Amino acid sequence: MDPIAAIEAVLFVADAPVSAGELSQVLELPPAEIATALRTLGERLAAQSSGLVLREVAGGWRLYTRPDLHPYLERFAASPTAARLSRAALETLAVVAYRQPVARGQIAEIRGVDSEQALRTLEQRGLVDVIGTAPGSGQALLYGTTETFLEKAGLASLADLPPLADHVPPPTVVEILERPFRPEEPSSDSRS
Amino acid sequence: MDPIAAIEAVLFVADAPVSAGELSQVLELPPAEIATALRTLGERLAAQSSGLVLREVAGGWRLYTRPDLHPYLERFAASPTAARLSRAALETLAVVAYRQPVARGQIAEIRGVDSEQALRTLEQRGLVDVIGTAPGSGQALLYGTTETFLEKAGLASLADLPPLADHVPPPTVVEILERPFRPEEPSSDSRS
Amino acid sequence: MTYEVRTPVYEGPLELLLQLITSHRLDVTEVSLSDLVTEYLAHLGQMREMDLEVTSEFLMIAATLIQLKARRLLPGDDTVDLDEDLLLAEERDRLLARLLANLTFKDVATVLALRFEATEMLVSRQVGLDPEITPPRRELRLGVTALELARLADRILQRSIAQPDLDHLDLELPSVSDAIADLRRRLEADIETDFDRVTAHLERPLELVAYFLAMLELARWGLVEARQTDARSPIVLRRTEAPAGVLISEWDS
Repeated sequence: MDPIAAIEAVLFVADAPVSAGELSQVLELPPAEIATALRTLGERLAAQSSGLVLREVAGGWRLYTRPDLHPYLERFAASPTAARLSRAALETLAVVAYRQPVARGQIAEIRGVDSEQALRTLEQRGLVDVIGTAPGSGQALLYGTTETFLEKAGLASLADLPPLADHVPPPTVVEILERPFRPEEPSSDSRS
Repeated sequence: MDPIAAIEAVLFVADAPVSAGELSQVLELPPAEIATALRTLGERLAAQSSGLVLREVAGGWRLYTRPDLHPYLERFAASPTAARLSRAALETLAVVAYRQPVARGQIAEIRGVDSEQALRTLEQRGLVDVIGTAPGSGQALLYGTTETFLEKAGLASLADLPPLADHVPPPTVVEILERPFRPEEPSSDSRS
Repeated sequence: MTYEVRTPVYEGPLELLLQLITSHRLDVTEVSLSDLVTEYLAHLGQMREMDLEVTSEFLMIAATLIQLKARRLLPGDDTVDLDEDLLLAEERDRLLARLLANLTFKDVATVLALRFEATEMLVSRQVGLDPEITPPRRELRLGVTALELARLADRILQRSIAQPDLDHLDLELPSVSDAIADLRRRLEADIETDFDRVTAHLERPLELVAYFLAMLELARWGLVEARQTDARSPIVLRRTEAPAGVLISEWDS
């Protein structure tokens, strides 16, 4: 195993600084070797004038883009790929817009897939925000859309959101769900 | 400005493949220079056994961690482990990929079984999407594959799908399939 | 490339037909149409017994097979209605074409599966811009109109309703994942505490159950030591050194 490449890969996917101790555990290498590999990685990135730099920040090590390249990154942030919302983000936004206030778990349930990353993107872009916490023990965060969302969607208020079709389960489903709870009466009671 | 470093930095922060054309606009460099820089970046990463690799997928370029380092990422907290697709979902995905835009009914016709559940799974995973409706009264939804599909399948574009002709059963298999249906007596006329 | 059809469960009528034809081939017996028809009908009967939904497609394929068989039993061509004969030939060709298409897509699906497996090992970065870079917010584009967003919401909600859930019953089940997170937070503050203390704020019995499950889960992970001297005494919880790596709970949805 090449510890330098492995560290680079781990820091690449990490969304926060990673401590040397954690690297040592993940790579199953003694701290001294991790320290050497970190130093070599930092030197190597600098030597070949990579676009990335390795920095030690509070709590650990992290890869950053080189500061002198930031103007390009700001331009990139405004370009189509970076500015475009992914399908997952749009779906999540649609659910938040119509079901707010809504907890992360509920969004995942409606979409059928985990929506954490999509929510984070929307939060970063200022389209959704935490607007409260659910009552009860869980204290789940509740999300809603922001003023920025209204502005970007060209809406004066949430009341202007186009109405949805009425989503009620078909009668057969309702009937099945109700069955166990229905008193067993011989007479044909015709509820619902 | 060092175009290679700038490209590396842009691809580092991008959360989707970035096309060469977009890189050309962001860095304000002619496409030819971008192409050279991309090639050099890919070679450089490989040469110094970096933990990252550069790949062309879904009409753009993206950095990934090296496949052999995956075990370390799995041990690292932020590792996303993808759930495998069922055989039914994979077959449905294949039909959508090669027959798009395609309606649910057409998929069922080829697979010989209703494919609603499989389609829903693929939609939730962001691999297929509704890309239109069929003309006519039925207004059947037409499905197609997404950019995510191209990326997950490691394809630069739909044109890179393996040719379907390569997967048509060989003559021996066709013969086996035909045999039961062939007229048994040579005397009876052989229309077909 | 493999063309073996192995499923013992009949996912569909085409699947069954394929299976019958290819399994006969494996027996190195010549497959005759009448054998095929007999077996197809037998399976059809069996499936009805198993109370599976017998679709019209099963019946259509069976009908085609029977027609083909009947056609062969007839003595000569002159007694046969030519139009009907032609229709039957078309039907047979259509069936064969479908079988071939089915096999083709089955085969290419395995290639896709391999490709997916290969890219699974490649991990991309999802973190986004460095913290110190602030994209100009005015550049933000939604990419969809409010109407398109409504259509999207419509489709997602329809999709979720297609699978019946118990949401509208309003059971408000407490989340074990949340309870785990809360317990860990509390144990971060106090290295030792007891179960009664950490659940003092709960009101509903169901919430208490969630916390109890959470405690068991944490103990299973080795994050917490739970001890009780006898059935009536308080359950003492003690935080232990956290092992490294990701913890995946079966309670995470």
